[in-house]
Amino acid sequence: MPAMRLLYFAWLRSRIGVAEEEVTPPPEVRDVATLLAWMRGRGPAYAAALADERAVKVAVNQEFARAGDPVAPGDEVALFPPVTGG
Amino acid sequence: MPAMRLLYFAWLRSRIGVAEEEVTPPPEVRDVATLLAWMRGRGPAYAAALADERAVKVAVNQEFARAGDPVAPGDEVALFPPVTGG
Amino acid sequence: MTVRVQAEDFDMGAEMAALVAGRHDVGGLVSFLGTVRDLAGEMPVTAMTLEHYPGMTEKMLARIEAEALARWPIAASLIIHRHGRLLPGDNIVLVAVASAHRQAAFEACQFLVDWLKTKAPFWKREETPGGDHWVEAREADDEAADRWAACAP
Amino acid sequence: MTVRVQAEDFDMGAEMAALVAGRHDVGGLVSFLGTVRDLAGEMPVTAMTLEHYPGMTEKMLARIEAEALARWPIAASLIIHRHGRLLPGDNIVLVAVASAHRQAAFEACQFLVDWLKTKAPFWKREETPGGDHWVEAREADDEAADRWAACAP
Repeated sequence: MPAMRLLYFAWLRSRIGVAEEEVTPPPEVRDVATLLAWMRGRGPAYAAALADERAVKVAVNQEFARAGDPVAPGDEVALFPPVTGG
Repeated sequence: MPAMRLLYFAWLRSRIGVAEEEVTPPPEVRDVATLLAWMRGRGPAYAAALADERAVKVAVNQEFARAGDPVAPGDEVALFPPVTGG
Repeated sequence: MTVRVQAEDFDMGAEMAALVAGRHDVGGLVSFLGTVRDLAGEMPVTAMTLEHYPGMTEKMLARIEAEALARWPIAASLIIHRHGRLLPGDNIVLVAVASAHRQAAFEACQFLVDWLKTKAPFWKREETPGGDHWVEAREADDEAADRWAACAP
Repeated sequence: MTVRVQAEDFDMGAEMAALVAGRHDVGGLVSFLGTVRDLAGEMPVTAMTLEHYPGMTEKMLARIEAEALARWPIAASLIIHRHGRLLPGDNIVLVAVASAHRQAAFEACQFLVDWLKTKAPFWKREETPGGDHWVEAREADDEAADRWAACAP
Protein backbone atom coordinates (compact mmCIF):
# COMPACT_ATOMS: atom_id res chain seq x y z
CA MET A 1 0.00 0.00 0.00
CA PRO A 2 1.54 3.33 -1.00
CA ALA A 3 2.29 5.84 1.75
CA MET A 4 0.49 9.15 2.11
CA ARG A 5 2.60 12.25 1.44
CA LEU A 6 2.06 15.11 3.90
CA LEU A 7 3.19 18.70 3.15
CA TYR A 8 3.25 21.57 5.66
CA PHE A 9 3.40 25.28 4.86
CA ALA A 10 4.03 28.58 6.66
CA TRP A 11 3.79 28.42 10.46
CA LEU A 12 2.43 24.87 10.38
CA ARG A 13 5.75 23.83 8.86
CA SER A 14 7.72 25.77 11.51
CA ARG A 15 5.73 24.30 14.39
CA ILE A 16 5.77 20.72 13.16
CA GLY A 17 9.44 21.07 12.27
CA VAL A 18 9.48 19.38 8.84
CA ALA A 19 8.35 20.52 5.40
CA GLU A 20 7.08 17.11 4.35
CA GLU A 21 6.93 13.48 5.41
CA GLU A 22 5.49 10.14 4.35
CA VAL A 23 3.04 8.41 6.67
CA THR A 24 0.97 5.24 6.66
CA PRO A 25 -2.16 5.99 8.71
CA PRO A 26 -4.31 3.15 10.07
CA PRO A 27 -7.38 2.05 8.07
CA GLU A 28 -9.83 4.11 10.19
CA VAL A 29 -8.31 7.26 8.64
CA ARG A 30 -10.69 7.73 5.73
CA ASP A 31 -11.29 11.49 5.50
CA VAL A 32 -9.74 14.83 6.44
CA ALA A 33 -11.32 14.86 9.91
CA THR A 34 -10.09 11.38 10.90
CA LEU A 35 -6.64 12.16 9.44
CA LEU A 36 -6.34 15.32 11.59
CA ALA A 37 -7.51 13.43 14.69
CA TRP A 38 -4.94 10.70 14.09
CA MET A 39 -2.17 13.28 13.48
CA ARG A 40 -2.90 15.08 16.75
CA GLY A 41 -2.06 11.82 18.52
CA ARG A 42 1.38 11.62 16.86
CA GLY A 43 3.05 13.89 19.46
CA PRO A 44 2.86 17.24 21.25
CA ALA A 45 4.19 19.28 18.28
CA TYR A 46 1.39 17.90 16.08
CA ALA A 47 -1.23 18.33 18.82
CA ALA A 48 -0.21 21.97 19.32
CA ALA A 49 0.09 22.86 15.63
CA LEU A 50 -3.27 21.29 14.74
CA ALA A 51 -5.19 22.33 17.88
CA ASP A 52 -7.19 25.18 16.29
CA GLU A 53 -9.29 23.62 13.53
CA ARG A 54 -10.21 26.97 11.98
CA ALA A 55 -6.53 27.84 11.56
CA VAL A 56 -5.73 24.64 9.63
CA LYS A 57 -6.64 24.39 5.96
CA VAL A 58 -6.22 21.19 3.99
CA ALA A 59 -5.67 20.38 0.33
CA VAL A 60 -5.92 16.81 -0.96
CA ASN A 61 -4.06 16.23 -4.22
CA GLN A 62 -3.77 20.01 -4.66
CA GLU A 63 -7.50 20.67 -4.22
CA PHE A 64 -8.93 22.44 -1.16
CA ALA A 65 -10.69 19.86 1.01
CA ARG A 66 -13.17 19.89 3.92
CA ALA A 67 -13.53 17.73 7.00
CA GLY A 68 -15.65 15.09 5.25
CA ASP A 69 -13.61 14.81 2.04
CA PRO A 70 -11.89 11.40 1.58
CA VAL A 71 -8.14 10.75 1.91
CA ALA A 72 -6.47 7.53 0.80
CA PRO A 73 -3.02 5.94 0.57
CA GLY A 74 -1.01 7.57 -2.23
CA ASP A 75 -2.64 10.95 -1.75
CA GLU A 76 -0.68 14.19 -1.41
CA VAL A 77 -2.20 15.99 1.60
CA ALA A 78 -1.12 19.55 2.39
CA LEU A 79 -1.79 21.34 5.68
CA PHE A 80 -1.42 25.11 5.96
CA PRO A 81 -2.81 28.24 7.64
CA PRO A 82 -5.36 30.42 5.80
CA VAL A 83 -3.62 31.92 2.76
CA THR A 84 -2.41 35.51 2.99
CA GLY A 85 -2.06 36.31 -0.68
CA GLY A 86 0.50 38.27 -2.60
CA MET B 1 -14.76 96.73 -27.16
CA PRO B 2 -12.70 93.51 -27.53
CA ALA B 3 -13.83 91.01 -30.14
CA MET B 4 -15.15 87.54 -29.31
CA ARG B 5 -12.90 84.65 -30.33
CA LEU B 6 -14.71 81.67 -31.87
CA LEU B 7 -13.12 78.23 -32.18
CA TYR B 8 -14.53 75.29 -34.17
CA PHE B 9 -13.59 71.64 -33.79
CA ALA B 10 -14.09 68.35 -35.64
CA TRP B 11 -16.86 68.35 -38.27
CA LEU B 12 -18.07 71.81 -37.20
CA ARG B 13 -14.69 73.14 -38.28
CA SER B 14 -14.88 71.27 -41.61
CA ARG B 15 -18.41 72.52 -42.35
CA ILE B 16 -17.82 76.12 -41.37
CA GLY B 17 -14.51 76.09 -43.20
CA VAL B 18 -12.28 77.87 -40.67
CA ALA B 19 -10.70 76.77 -37.37
CA GLU B 20 -11.19 80.10 -35.64
CA GLU B 21 -12.31 83.66 -36.21
CA GLU B 22 -12.89 86.91 -34.34
CA VAL B 23 -16.40 88.36 -34.36
CA THR B 24 -18.18 91.35 -32.85
CA PRO B 25 -21.78 90.30 -32.28
CA PRO B 26 -24.51 92.90 -31.75
CA PRO B 27 -25.49 93.83 -28.17
CA GLU B 28 -28.56 91.53 -28.12
CA VAL B 29 -26.14 88.54 -28.10
CA ARG B 30 -25.86 87.98 -24.37
CA ASP B 31 -25.87 84.20 -23.92
CA VAL B 32 -25.11 80.97 -25.76
CA ALA B 33 -28.62 80.71 -27.23
CA THR B 34 -28.65 84.24 -28.70
CA LEU B 35 -25.09 83.77 -29.98
CA LEU B 36 -26.06 80.59 -31.86
CA ALA B 37 -29.17 82.29 -33.29
CA TRP B 38 -27.06 85.22 -34.52
CA MET B 39 -24.45 82.89 -36.00
CA ARG B 40 -27.06 80.93 -38.00
CA GLY B 41 -27.87 84.20 -39.76
CA ARG B 42 -24.27 84.71 -40.86
CA GLY B 43 -24.61 82.51 -43.94
CA PRO B 44 -25.70 79.11 -45.26
CA ALA B 45 -22.56 77.28 -44.01
CA TYR B 46 -23.25 78.49 -40.46
CA ALA B 47 -26.97 77.77 -40.73
CA ALA B 48 -26.27 74.20 -41.90
CA ALA B 49 -23.47 73.46 -39.40
CA LEU B 50 -25.48 74.78 -36.44
CA ALA B 51 -28.92 73.50 -37.49
CA ASP B 52 -29.11 70.57 -35.06
CA GLU B 53 -28.89 72.03 -31.56
CA ARG B 54 -28.27 68.69 -29.89
CA ALA B 55 -25.21 68.12 -32.09
CA VAL B 56 -23.57 71.42 -31.13
CA LYS B 57 -21.77 71.71 -27.79
CA VAL B 58 -20.39 74.99 -26.53
CA ALA B 59 -17.55 75.95 -24.18
CA VAL B 60 -17.15 79.53 -22.94
CA ASN B 61 -13.63 80.36 -21.78
CA GLN B 62 -12.83 76.62 -21.79
CA GLU B 63 -15.80 75.63 -19.60
CA PHE B 64 -18.78 73.67 -20.94
CA ALA B 65 -21.76 76.05 -21.27
CA ARG B 66 -25.54 75.73 -21.73
CA ALA B 67 -28.05 77.78 -23.69
CA GLY B 68 -28.63 80.29 -20.89
CA ASP B 69 -24.99 80.82 -19.90
CA PRO B 70 -23.68 84.36 -20.62
CA VAL B 71 -21.20 85.28 -23.36
CA ALA B 72 -19.48 88.67 -23.58
CA PRO B 73 -16.90 90.53 -25.70
CA GLY B 74 -13.43 89.17 -25.03
CA ASP B 75 -14.67 85.63 -24.39
CA GLU B 76 -13.21 82.55 -26.07
CA VAL B 77 -16.22 80.54 -27.30
CA ALA B 78 -15.67 77.06 -28.74
CA LEU B 79 -18.26 75.13 -30.76
CA PHE B 80 -17.91 71.41 -31.34
CA PRO B 81 -19.81 68.12 -31.74
CA PRO B 82 -20.27 65.80 -28.72
CA VAL B 83 -16.83 64.54 -27.71
CA THR B 84 -15.82 61.05 -28.80
CA GLY B 85 -13.02 60.38 -26.34
CA GLY B 86 -9.70 58.62 -26.71
CA MET C 1 -0.04 63.97 -10.13
CA THR C 2 0.83 64.49 -13.78
CA VAL C 3 -1.18 65.29 -16.91
CA ARG C 4 0.36 65.33 -20.38
CA VAL C 5 -1.34 65.82 -23.75
CA GLN C 6 1.14 65.12 -26.50
CA ALA C 7 1.58 63.93 -30.09
CA GLU C 8 4.63 61.80 -29.17
CA ASP C 9 4.43 58.16 -28.15
CA PHE C 10 5.22 57.10 -24.57
CA ASP C 11 6.99 54.14 -22.97
CA MET C 12 4.57 52.48 -20.56
CA GLY C 13 7.22 50.60 -18.58
CA ALA C 14 9.35 53.71 -18.08
CA GLU C 15 6.31 55.78 -17.08
CA MET C 16 5.17 53.18 -14.54
CA ALA C 17 8.64 52.88 -13.04
CA ALA C 18 8.97 56.66 -12.76
CA LEU C 19 5.55 56.95 -11.12
CA VAL C 20 6.43 54.74 -8.16
CA ALA C 21 10.21 55.27 -8.09
CA GLY C 22 11.41 55.55 -4.50
CA ARG C 23 7.89 55.12 -3.09
CA HIS C 24 7.45 52.21 -0.72
CA ASP C 25 3.98 53.09 0.57
CA VAL C 26 2.30 51.97 -2.64
CA GLY C 27 0.77 48.51 -2.50
CA GLY C 28 -0.97 48.53 -5.85
CA LEU C 29 -0.61 50.28 -9.18
CA VAL C 30 -3.56 49.99 -11.56
CA SER C 31 -3.12 51.19 -15.10
CA PHE C 32 -5.12 51.42 -18.29
CA LEU C 33 -3.47 51.51 -21.69
CA GLY C 34 -5.74 52.38 -24.59
CA THR C 35 -4.57 51.49 -28.08
CA VAL C 36 -5.93 51.99 -31.59
CA ARG C 37 -8.09 49.10 -32.76
CA ASP C 38 -8.17 48.01 -36.38
CA LEU C 39 -11.92 47.50 -36.29
CA ALA C 40 -14.79 49.86 -35.46
CA GLY C 41 -17.80 47.58 -35.20
CA GLU C 42 -17.42 45.53 -38.38
CA MET C 43 -15.51 48.22 -40.30
CA PRO C 44 -11.73 47.96 -40.76
CA VAL C 45 -9.93 51.10 -39.63
CA THR C 46 -6.62 51.95 -41.27
CA ALA C 47 -5.80 55.04 -39.19
CA MET C 48 -7.33 57.44 -36.69
CA THR C 49 -6.81 61.12 -36.04
CA LEU C 50 -7.50 62.55 -32.59
CA GLU C 51 -8.26 66.25 -32.52
CA HIS C 52 -8.45 68.06 -29.20
CA TYR C 53 -9.02 71.53 -27.77
CA PRO C 54 -5.56 72.64 -26.60
CA GLY C 55 -5.75 74.42 -23.29
CA MET C 56 -9.19 73.17 -22.34
CA THR C 57 -8.05 69.54 -22.51
CA GLU C 58 -5.17 70.00 -20.07
CA LYS C 59 -7.35 72.10 -17.76
CA MET C 60 -10.13 69.50 -17.67
CA LEU C 61 -7.70 66.61 -17.23
CA ALA C 62 -6.02 68.34 -14.30
CA ARG C 63 -9.44 69.02 -12.76
CA ILE C 64 -10.70 65.45 -13.08
CA GLU C 65 -7.41 64.16 -11.66
CA ALA C 66 -7.91 66.51 -8.68
CA GLU C 67 -11.43 65.14 -8.26
CA ALA C 68 -10.12 61.57 -8.20
CA LEU C 69 -7.55 62.61 -5.59
CA ALA C 70 -10.34 64.05 -3.45
CA ARG C 71 -12.49 60.92 -3.75
CA TRP C 72 -9.94 58.14 -3.29
CA PRO C 73 -6.74 57.72 -1.24
CA ILE C 74 -4.29 58.02 -4.13
CA ALA C 75 -0.53 58.02 -3.67
CA ALA C 76 0.38 58.94 -7.26
CA SER C 77 -1.39 59.30 -10.58
CA LEU C 78 -0.60 59.89 -14.21
CA ILE C 79 -2.60 60.69 -17.33
CA ILE C 80 -0.94 60.78 -20.76
CA HIS C 81 -3.19 61.33 -23.79
CA ARG C 82 -1.93 61.51 -27.35
CA HIS C 83 -3.41 63.53 -30.21
CA GLY C 84 -2.80 63.55 -33.95
CA ARG C 85 -2.78 60.72 -36.47
CA LEU C 86 -2.37 57.20 -35.06
CA LEU C 87 -2.20 53.74 -36.61
CA PRO C 88 -3.78 50.48 -35.41
CA GLY C 89 -1.85 49.18 -32.40
CA ASP C 90 -0.51 52.64 -31.47
CA ASN C 91 -0.81 53.85 -27.89
CA ILE C 92 -3.55 56.44 -27.32
CA VAL C 93 -3.84 56.94 -23.60
CA LEU C 94 -2.24 55.80 -20.38
CA VAL C 95 -3.93 56.28 -17.00
CA ALA C 96 -2.18 55.00 -13.89
CA VAL C 97 -3.18 55.22 -10.24
CA ALA C 98 -1.05 54.08 -7.32
CA SER C 99 -2.54 53.56 -3.89
CA ALA C 100 -1.93 51.71 -0.67
CA HIS C 101 -5.38 50.18 -1.30
CA ARG C 102 -5.96 48.17 -4.45
CA GLN C 103 -9.72 48.71 -4.51
CA ALA C 104 -9.18 52.49 -4.46
CA ALA C 105 -6.62 52.22 -7.27
CA PHE C 106 -9.01 50.19 -9.44
CA GLU C 107 -11.96 52.51 -8.83
CA ALA C 108 -10.02 55.73 -9.36
CA CYS C 109 -8.40 54.42 -12.54
CA GLN C 110 -11.73 53.33 -14.00
CA PHE C 111 -13.31 56.65 -12.99
CA LEU C 112 -10.58 58.56 -14.84
CA VAL C 113 -10.80 56.36 -17.94
CA ASP C 114 -14.61 56.56 -18.10
CA TRP C 115 -14.35 60.32 -17.78
CA LEU C 116 -11.64 60.64 -20.43
CA LYS C 117 -13.64 58.55 -22.88
CA THR C 118 -16.80 60.60 -22.48
CA LYS C 119 -16.08 64.13 -21.27
CA ALA C 120 -12.59 65.11 -22.41
CA PRO C 121 -12.63 67.38 -25.49
CA PHE C 122 -11.27 64.89 -28.01
CA TRP C 123 -12.79 64.07 -31.39
CA LYS C 124 -11.94 61.01 -33.36
CA ARG C 125 -11.73 60.79 -37.14
CA GLU C 126 -11.40 57.30 -38.61
CA GLU C 127 -9.87 56.37 -41.95
CA THR C 128 -11.45 53.30 -43.51
CA PRO C 129 -11.26 51.69 -46.95
CA GLY C 130 -14.62 53.37 -47.63
CA GLY C 131 -13.40 56.85 -46.73
CA ASP C 132 -12.87 59.07 -43.68
CA HIS C 133 -15.51 60.00 -41.14
CA TRP C 134 -15.89 61.64 -37.75
CA VAL C 135 -16.90 59.16 -35.07
CA GLU C 136 -20.32 59.65 -33.46
CA ALA C 137 -20.65 59.88 -29.68
CA ARG C 138 -21.79 56.64 -28.02
CA GLU C 139 -24.53 56.48 -25.43
CA ALA C 140 -23.01 53.47 -23.63
CA ASP C 141 -19.94 55.55 -22.86
CA ASP C 142 -22.01 58.34 -21.34
CA GLU C 143 -23.70 55.83 -19.07
CA ALA C 144 -20.32 54.49 -17.92
CA ALA C 145 -19.24 57.96 -16.83
CA ASP C 146 -22.59 58.95 -15.35
CA ARG C 147 -22.71 56.05 -12.90
CA TRP C 148 -19.85 57.70 -10.98
CA ALA C 149 -21.98 60.77 -10.32
CA ALA C 150 -24.40 58.69 -8.23
CA CYS C 151 -21.82 56.51 -6.51
CA ALA C 152 -19.63 58.00 -3.79
CA PRO C 153 -16.53 55.91 -3.08
CA MET D 1 -3.19 33.26 -21.49
CA THR D 2 -0.04 32.90 -19.43
CA VAL D 3 0.65 32.06 -15.78
CA ARG D 4 4.11 32.23 -14.25
CA VAL D 5 5.19 31.71 -10.63
CA GLN D 6 8.82 32.67 -10.25
CA ALA D 7 11.48 33.99 -7.87
CA GLU D 8 12.92 36.32 -10.54
CA ASP D 9 11.83 39.90 -11.04
CA PHE D 10 9.91 40.91 -14.19
CA ASP D 11 9.93 43.95 -16.47
CA MET D 12 6.41 45.35 -16.58
CA GLY D 13 6.89 47.37 -19.77
CA ALA D 14 8.34 44.42 -21.67
CA GLU D 15 5.59 42.10 -20.41
CA MET D 16 2.84 44.54 -21.45
CA ALA D 17 4.36 45.04 -24.88
CA ALA D 18 4.68 41.29 -25.42
CA LEU D 19 1.09 40.70 -24.34
CA VAL D 20 -0.41 42.89 -27.06
CA ALA D 21 2.36 42.62 -29.67
CA GLY D 22 0.85 42.32 -33.12
CA ARG D 23 -2.72 42.43 -31.80
CA HIS D 24 -4.84 45.23 -33.16
CA ASP D 25 -8.20 44.08 -31.81
CA VAL D 26 -7.37 45.18 -28.27
CA GLY D 27 -8.84 48.51 -27.26
CA GLY D 28 -7.87 48.46 -23.60
CA LEU D 29 -5.23 46.83 -21.44
CA VAL D 30 -5.82 46.97 -17.69
CA SER D 31 -3.02 45.91 -15.40
CA PHE D 32 -2.33 45.62 -11.70
CA LEU D 33 1.18 45.75 -10.31
CA GLY D 34 1.53 44.80 -6.66
CA THR D 35 4.69 45.87 -4.86
CA VAL D 36 6.08 45.38 -1.35
CA ARG D 37 5.06 48.13 1.06
CA ASP D 38 7.37 49.30 3.82
CA LEU D 39 4.50 49.51 6.30
CA ALA D 40 1.99 46.93 7.54
CA GLY D 41 -0.55 48.96 9.45
CA GLU D 42 1.73 51.13 11.58
CA MET D 43 4.62 48.65 11.64
CA PRO D 44 7.69 49.20 9.46
CA VAL D 45 8.47 46.17 7.30
CA THR D 46 12.09 45.62 6.26
CA ALA D 47 11.52 42.55 4.08
CA MET D 48 8.90 39.99 3.19
CA THR D 49 9.10 36.33 2.25
CA LEU D 50 6.38 34.76 0.13
CA GLU D 51 6.05 31.02 0.49
CA HIS D 52 3.82 29.10 -1.90
CA TYR D 53 2.68 25.56 -2.67
CA PRO D 54 4.51 24.68 -5.89
CA GLY D 55 2.28 22.78 -8.27
CA MET D 56 -0.99 23.75 -6.60
CA THR D 57 -0.32 27.45 -7.14
CA GLU D 58 0.21 27.14 -10.89
CA LYS D 59 -2.79 24.81 -11.19
CA MET D 60 -5.09 27.20 -9.30
CA LEU D 61 -3.83 30.26 -11.18
CA ALA D 62 -4.43 28.58 -14.53
CA ARG D 63 -7.93 27.59 -13.38
CA ILE D 64 -8.90 31.08 -12.20
CA GLU D 65 -7.54 32.56 -15.42
CA ALA D 66 -9.74 30.11 -17.35
CA GLU D 67 -12.72 31.19 -15.24
CA ALA D 68 -12.06 34.85 -16.06
CA LEU D 69 -11.85 33.92 -19.76
CA ALA D 70 -15.24 32.23 -19.50
CA ARG D 71 -16.85 35.20 -17.74
CA TRP D 72 -15.48 38.15 -19.71
CA PRO D 73 -14.56 38.73 -23.39
CA ILE D 74 -10.79 38.70 -22.91
CA ALA D 75 -8.32 38.96 -25.78
CA ALA D 76 -5.18 38.22 -23.77
CA SER D 77 -4.22 37.82 -20.13
CA LEU D 78 -1.12 37.40 -18.00
CA ILE D 79 -0.44 36.54 -14.36
CA ILE D 80 3.09 36.67 -12.97
CA HIS D 81 3.52 36.04 -9.23
CA ARG D 82 6.86 36.06 -7.45
CA HIS D 83 7.85 34.02 -4.40
CA GLY D 84 10.83 34.15 -2.05
CA ARG D 85 12.34 37.06 -0.12
CA LEU D 86 11.41 40.55 -1.35
CA LEU D 87 12.33 44.06 -0.21
CA PRO D 88 10.12 47.15 0.04
CA GLY D 89 9.41 48.50 -3.43
CA ASP D 90 10.03 45.13 -5.10
CA ASN D 91 7.50 43.79 -7.58
CA ILE D 92 5.29 40.98 -6.23
CA VAL D 93 2.60 40.37 -8.81
CA LEU D 94 1.51 41.53 -12.24
CA VAL D 95 -1.97 40.83 -13.58
CA ALA D 96 -2.87 42.15 -17.02
CA VAL D 97 -6.05 41.74 -19.05
CA ALA D 98 -6.52 42.97 -22.61
CA SER D 99 -9.98 43.27 -24.12
CA ALA D 100 -11.83 45.07 -26.87
CA HIS D 101 -14.06 46.36 -24.03
CA ARG D 102 -12.50 48.41 -21.26
CA GLN D 103 -15.21 47.59 -18.69
CA ALA D 104 -14.54 43.87 -19.20
CA ALA D 105 -10.80 44.41 -18.85
CA PHE D 106 -11.24 46.32 -15.57
CA GLU D 107 -13.63 43.77 -14.11
CA ALA D 108 -11.63 40.72 -15.11
CA CYS D 109 -8.38 42.23 -13.81
CA GLN D 110 -9.93 43.11 -10.46
CA PHE D 111 -11.53 39.66 -10.25
CA LEU D 112 -8.14 38.00 -10.77
CA VAL D 113 -6.37 40.26 -8.28
CA ASP D 114 -9.06 39.78 -5.60
CA TRP D 115 -8.81 36.06 -6.13
CA LEU D 116 -5.00 36.01 -5.99
CA LYS D 117 -4.97 38.01 -2.77
CA THR D 118 -7.42 35.71 -1.00
CA LYS D 119 -7.45 32.22 -2.48
CA ALA D 120 -4.05 31.53 -4.02
CA PRO D 121 -1.83 29.36 -1.81
CA PHE D 122 0.69 32.01 -0.78
CA TRP D 123 1.80 32.80 2.77
CA LYS D 124 3.53 35.99 3.74
CA ARG D 125 6.22 36.33 6.41
CA GLU D 126 7.18 39.87 7.36
CA GLU D 127 10.48 41.00 8.82
CA THR D 128 10.14 43.99 11.14
CA PRO D 129 12.48 45.71 13.61
CA GLY D 130 10.59 43.81 16.34
CA GLY D 131 11.14 40.39 14.72
CA ASP D 132 9.65 38.14 12.07
CA HIS D 133 6.08 36.94 11.93
CA TRP D 134 3.64 35.18 9.64
CA VAL D 135 0.89 37.50 8.40
CA GLU D 136 -2.67 36.68 9.52
CA ALA D 137 -5.46 36.32 6.94
CA ARG D 138 -7.63 39.41 6.59
CA GLU D 139 -11.43 39.29 6.51
CA ALA D 140 -11.73 42.36 4.26
CA ASP D 141 -9.84 40.49 1.55
CA ASP D 142 -12.18 37.52 1.75
CA GLU D 143 -15.14 39.82 1.26
CA ALA D 144 -13.52 41.38 -1.80
CA ALA D 145 -13.20 37.98 -3.44
CA ASP D 146 -16.57 36.68 -2.30
CA ARG D 147 -18.52 39.49 -3.94
CA TRP D 148 -17.59 38.02 -7.35
CA ALA D 149 -19.39 34.78 -6.50
CA ALA D 150 -22.73 36.61 -6.30
CA CYS D 151 -22.20 38.94 -9.25
CA ALA D 152 -22.34 37.60 -12.79
CA PRO D 153 -20.66 39.91 -15.34
